[in-house]
Amino acid sequence: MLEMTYLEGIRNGLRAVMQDHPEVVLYGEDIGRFGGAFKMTLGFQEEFGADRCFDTPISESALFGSAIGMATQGLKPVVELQFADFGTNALHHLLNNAGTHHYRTGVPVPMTVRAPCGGGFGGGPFHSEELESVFCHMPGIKVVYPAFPSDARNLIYASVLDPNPVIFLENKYLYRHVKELVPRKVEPVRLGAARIVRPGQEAVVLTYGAMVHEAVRAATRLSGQGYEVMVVDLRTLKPYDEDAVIAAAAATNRVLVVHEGWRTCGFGAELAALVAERAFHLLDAPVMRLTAPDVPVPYAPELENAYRPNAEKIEKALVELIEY
Amino acid sequence: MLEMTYLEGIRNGLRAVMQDHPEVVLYGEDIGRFGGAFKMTLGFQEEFGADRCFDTPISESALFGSAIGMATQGLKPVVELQFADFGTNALHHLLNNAGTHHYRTGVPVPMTVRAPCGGGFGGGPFHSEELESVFCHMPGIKVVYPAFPSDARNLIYASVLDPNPVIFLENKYLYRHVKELVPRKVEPVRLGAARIVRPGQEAVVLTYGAMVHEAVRAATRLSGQGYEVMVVDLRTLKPYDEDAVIAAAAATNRVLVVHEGWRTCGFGAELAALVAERAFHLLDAPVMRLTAPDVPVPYAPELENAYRPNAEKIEKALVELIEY
Amino acid sequence: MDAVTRKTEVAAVPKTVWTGLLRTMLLSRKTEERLIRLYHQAKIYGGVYTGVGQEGIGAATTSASGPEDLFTPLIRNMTVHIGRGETALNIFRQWLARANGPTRGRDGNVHYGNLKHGVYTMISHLGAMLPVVVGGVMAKRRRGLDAVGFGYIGDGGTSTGDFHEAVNFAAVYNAPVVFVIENNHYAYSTPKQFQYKCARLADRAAGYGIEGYQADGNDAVGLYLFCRDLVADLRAKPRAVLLECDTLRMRGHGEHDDASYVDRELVAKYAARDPIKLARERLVAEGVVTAAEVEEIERACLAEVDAAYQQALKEPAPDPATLAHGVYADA
Amino acid sequence: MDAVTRKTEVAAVPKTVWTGLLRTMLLSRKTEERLIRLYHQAKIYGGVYTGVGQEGIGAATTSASGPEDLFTPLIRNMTVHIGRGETALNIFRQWLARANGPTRGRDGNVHYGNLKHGVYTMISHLGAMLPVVVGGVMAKRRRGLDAVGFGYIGDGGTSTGDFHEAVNFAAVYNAPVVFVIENNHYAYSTPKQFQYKCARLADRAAGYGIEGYQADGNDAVGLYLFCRDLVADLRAKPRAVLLECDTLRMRGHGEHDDASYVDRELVAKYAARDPIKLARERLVAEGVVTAAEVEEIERACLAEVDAAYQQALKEPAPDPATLAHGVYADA
Ligand SMILES: Cc1ncc(C[n+]2csc(CCOP(=O)(O)OP(=O)(O)O)c2C)c(N)n1
Ligand SMILES: Cc1ncc(C[n+]2csc(CCOP(=O)(O)OP(=O)(O)O)c2C)c(N)n1
Ligand SMILES: [Mg+2]
Ligand SMILES: [Mg+2]
Repeated sequence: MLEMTYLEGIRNGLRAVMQDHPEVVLYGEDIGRFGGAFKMTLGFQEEFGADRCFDTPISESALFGSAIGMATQGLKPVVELQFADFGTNALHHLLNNAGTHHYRTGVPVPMTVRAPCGGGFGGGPFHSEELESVFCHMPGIKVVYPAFPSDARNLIYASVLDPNPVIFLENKYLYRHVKELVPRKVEPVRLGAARIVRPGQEAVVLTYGAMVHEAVRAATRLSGQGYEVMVVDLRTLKPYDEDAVIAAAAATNRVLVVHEGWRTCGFGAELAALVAERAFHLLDAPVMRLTAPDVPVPYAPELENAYRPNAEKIEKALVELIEY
Repeated sequence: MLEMTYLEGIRNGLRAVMQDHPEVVLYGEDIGRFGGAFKMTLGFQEEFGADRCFDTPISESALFGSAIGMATQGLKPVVELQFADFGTNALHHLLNNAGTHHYRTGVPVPMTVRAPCGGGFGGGPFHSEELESVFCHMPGIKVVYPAFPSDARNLIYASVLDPNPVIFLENKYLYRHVKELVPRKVEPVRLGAARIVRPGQEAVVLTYGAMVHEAVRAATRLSGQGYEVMVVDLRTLKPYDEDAVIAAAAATNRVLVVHEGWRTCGFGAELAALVAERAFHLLDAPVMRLTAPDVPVPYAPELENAYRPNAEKIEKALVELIEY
Repeated sequence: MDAVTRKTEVAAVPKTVWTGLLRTMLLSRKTEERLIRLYHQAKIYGGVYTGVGQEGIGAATTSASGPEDLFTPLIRNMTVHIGRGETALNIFRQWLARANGPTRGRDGNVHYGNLKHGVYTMISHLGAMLPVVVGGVMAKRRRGLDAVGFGYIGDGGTSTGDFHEAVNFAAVYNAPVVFVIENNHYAYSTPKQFQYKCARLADRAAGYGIEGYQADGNDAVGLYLFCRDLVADLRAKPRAVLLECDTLRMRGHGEHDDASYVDRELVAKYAARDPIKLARERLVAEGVVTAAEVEEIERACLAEVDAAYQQALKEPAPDPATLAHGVYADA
Repeated sequence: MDAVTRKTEVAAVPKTVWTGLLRTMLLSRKTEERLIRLYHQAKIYGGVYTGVGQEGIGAATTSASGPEDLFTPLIRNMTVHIGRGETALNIFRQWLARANGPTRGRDGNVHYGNLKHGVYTMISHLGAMLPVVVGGVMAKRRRGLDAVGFGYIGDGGTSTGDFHEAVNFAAVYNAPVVFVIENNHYAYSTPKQFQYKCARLADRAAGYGIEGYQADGNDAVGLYLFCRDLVADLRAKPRAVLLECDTLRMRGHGEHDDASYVDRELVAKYAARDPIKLARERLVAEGVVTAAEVEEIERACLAEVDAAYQQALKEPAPDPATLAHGVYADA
């Protein structure tokens, strides 16, 4: 076992998939010699050559578009967005071309977009966005969002090899804030499987990304008060593990959905809608959503703390839900 | 009263707001002399001059970005997307700049983006998209989506004058398929108010755009079978009329959400989640969603008919809901 | 170096190149003429968009291409599909939205391709196919394949951010891609002076540090000779280039559009320089084909169109039960 | 016409222009030096990004501007803010995320502006502010106001689609906007040869049918003289132009970055040509200001920085209860 941060987990998985599969190439802004804004690919250019890990102009459209071209000609490109926020410059490639290509032509597009996202560190409105709901709305795209170093490692490996376009969301706050002992070798995983991070029967928190850790913290505190709360980490958001969601609702009868992105049309709405439709008869209380408000991500810590869900807010919501 | 199609309703409202407000300018691809791909602005360049209605290069980023510039310097720009689908080329301007500008700087951005959307006419995957959920996820943006000529007329007028960025969604199928007698003069309306299009107590269909008409058709048929179904037209999707949604749920205890866009993270998920949270105790059945599947909008009529919700499918879903 | 026609070289080219060039243009013209008729008989679902008058560009570029080359054609480029081996039958299957057509009815009209021929299936978003061909060529070359790319774009499409990013990207990596600008003077109804202010779009090249050429897009023979040499040069010394081809769209933007906004003098001028007419006259005059041979090709094209349409008509439409099949590729 | 320095003209310029130019650069430098210190003392939340070494460009362009002109500065452009009237106090309020700062703590660091000064608040997406200044200028001119726009962009930012669309858009409508390319040789860590292949970014101009100029961005005096004339010309004959200014970023991309990837010789070369040093020496040499006067300005700037920081420190942070206020403007 090796101790790894979340960032190291991803780096380790990326390096492994590059070692095992010569058709994997990485590119993006500053990822070559510099190793990227977060130093994810530090040393990769030396190890794999500038042919397989290289810097690009600041051209998100060209990044996405060229990846479609590469993925349909025998490579497995992995594109790094410096921040997920810059993905909105060129969504048309993902929505219209990458996501529809197999459906239209029968030719798969095995490309991966790595997108560092989320807030909690003073990134302000343009370096903290959570865009999973937008990505998940696109047919033909898979969306992966790990919360733990081991999952991050295994899921990046699987994402790069998946024959479909995958948006791999990386929570920047977790990069250096989470550590875990991880087996030496990448383990095979399938995209689309949720995981029960913590068992419990009073209620379930359905969540992903940084909020998994906040939910666990909240659940741990509530445990002291005699409430056992289940925490489910979705891990893959598209396609997501509907059965695990329903099973969790069935086991707890009370569902709280938590994410750090915006409320209206957020991914939490999808989860809540699914529960409301498929688990209606199982519920003892309304499905609650705890999300960021519909407000640009503010910079000042006073405001961002108010903006972002955290363990305290989750605990409060859970108490309300359990006592409903 | 004048008889107007949906398209004529919008045109009439646009012309009125241009006549009444010299600071309103229109621009977009082919909207000048040619009058636009759908002939919405036919005659406008003659009437208002090439200064106030003009053609642009094919540059969606420049369209959105320049509109932000104009809107903050005393004009009220109205930008036409030739098809809503091309909005994904430049969402960063709407999400990051237009939508956050007032929050960050205190300076409002009274711009309107007109976006013809929706399918049902063989437009295929790139000319039929429904992107309301993506737009509604963005803080600081308003999203309007009329279903009737009179609403279209009044709402475009109000949207152009609203001090916030408004995405005005126009359903292409309705352009020439819906007619209505409309008062001679534009009526003042406020954005954000839903409307009960048809009363009923067995169930409610929450919907908007083209699906309002399909829902009314379904409800009319069910009326013959003794079921009275309410149909609510949201009209504004962001911010939407939460109270009207809850009131409708309270009045009927059975809710069906319908839209022609994709299911996962669609706007219907938001409506269902709201109902599940705020009207849980009022419900006699699960909140159901009837939407397009998560599939690129197919071209062949055989496929698109299977893809797109319609009166028959709504009727079937309502029967299931009512008999739950 | 400018794309001037080089008379003496014509005879030195294998005859099959010229007959192929003529066939590509003629089969395209006959197919599109049939589609136009079908549109006006309300037998096509949705719109009809053709490349009538612009056939020379796709025909010349594909004639000059090699087996590993990649193409991103747009709505005026039926000759790219045909030049790379697409059959009239598959084209009618596409336009009639048949279950066994290139997109199986999932997309319509011009939105088809065939990667076995190196031809991508366009999305509508203008400019968006250009980085795709750049990436495709980069990938093939990394795999040791001698690929050159051809990315087609209209005068209007050059105003998109994607055009800029793709050309710059290719320039930086010396990806051998020919960005073929088909300057037909209009983007839908918008004349070129509302699209750009420079005199020649080829002048964009300098700003990317690449070569820019202007050519007569209606002179398919001259354009072929030019492209043949250019492509050989790109294989020897990989790099991106811009090639602006002058032409005119001889129909409306689509068949729903009467194009009454187009300058009539311009239409007359280009009608007199129809690419098929020009090539035919020149090749007959140079003695590489006879008039009778060309007529025979024309007859064969028409027969292929007839047969293809009749056959496609008989074939099944997609089964609604397959609506959601294959959104994802199986992992 | 090239942006050559024109010695004889210096004396003819009102002295207040030169003292203003010096003050703008000095106040910016002193403010940024303080911010750098604060960053390394962990007294700034988030990153610190400065324009140290690039002060000449914003100072010269704003000195040459008029009251109705519009600006979209980026992260290297503190001199644009100061040149247009922003106070050190407001700048520290912004960096300390105070409730009464320009963005009231809702955004941080370089993301501020003041439309009363004609200065837009940048978003991070590179290139995205350029169409904004184009639209702003078009609007003001429609309202009869004599506005010229200044859109700033880095060498890296020129690779964005937005750069292209904005320049082309302005060119087509003859919107009088100066696209100021601050070519500091690097985009974050990426050297310019991975950003573009042309020799001079000013060569992009031809492809837009506009004029392109190259200037020494570290020679603020020469750049002022050039811009003064250019701006006068744009007012007389409105049109878009490209102005590429050569310079070097003298710190890391941000203070977290040691910039060890930057060529040391380049750093030495530009260190010797520090814009403040050059302007100071030149203006003293030409006799328009005395060394003592410059020292006085410098002292005043430092005092302003001290006072501003102390004052901002005392001011309140935003109230969390206001988190959701003003997402929408009231209808
Ligand atoms: C990004 C984008 N915006 C708008 C459109 C709508 N549109 C389709 S064709 C067209 C005109 C294209 O003109 P041009 O590029 O000159 O090609 P041509 O039709 O003349 O061959 C427009 C505006 C589009 N397809 N893509
Ligand atoms: C569209 C976009 N992509 C990526 C980034 C991330 N990013 C921020 S600054 C920067 C480098 C900018 O380089 P340049 O334009 O040369 O400006 P400089 O920092 O040198 O002044 C990058 C890649 C961004 N801000 N916007
Ligand atoms: Mg054209
Ligand atoms: Mg730079």
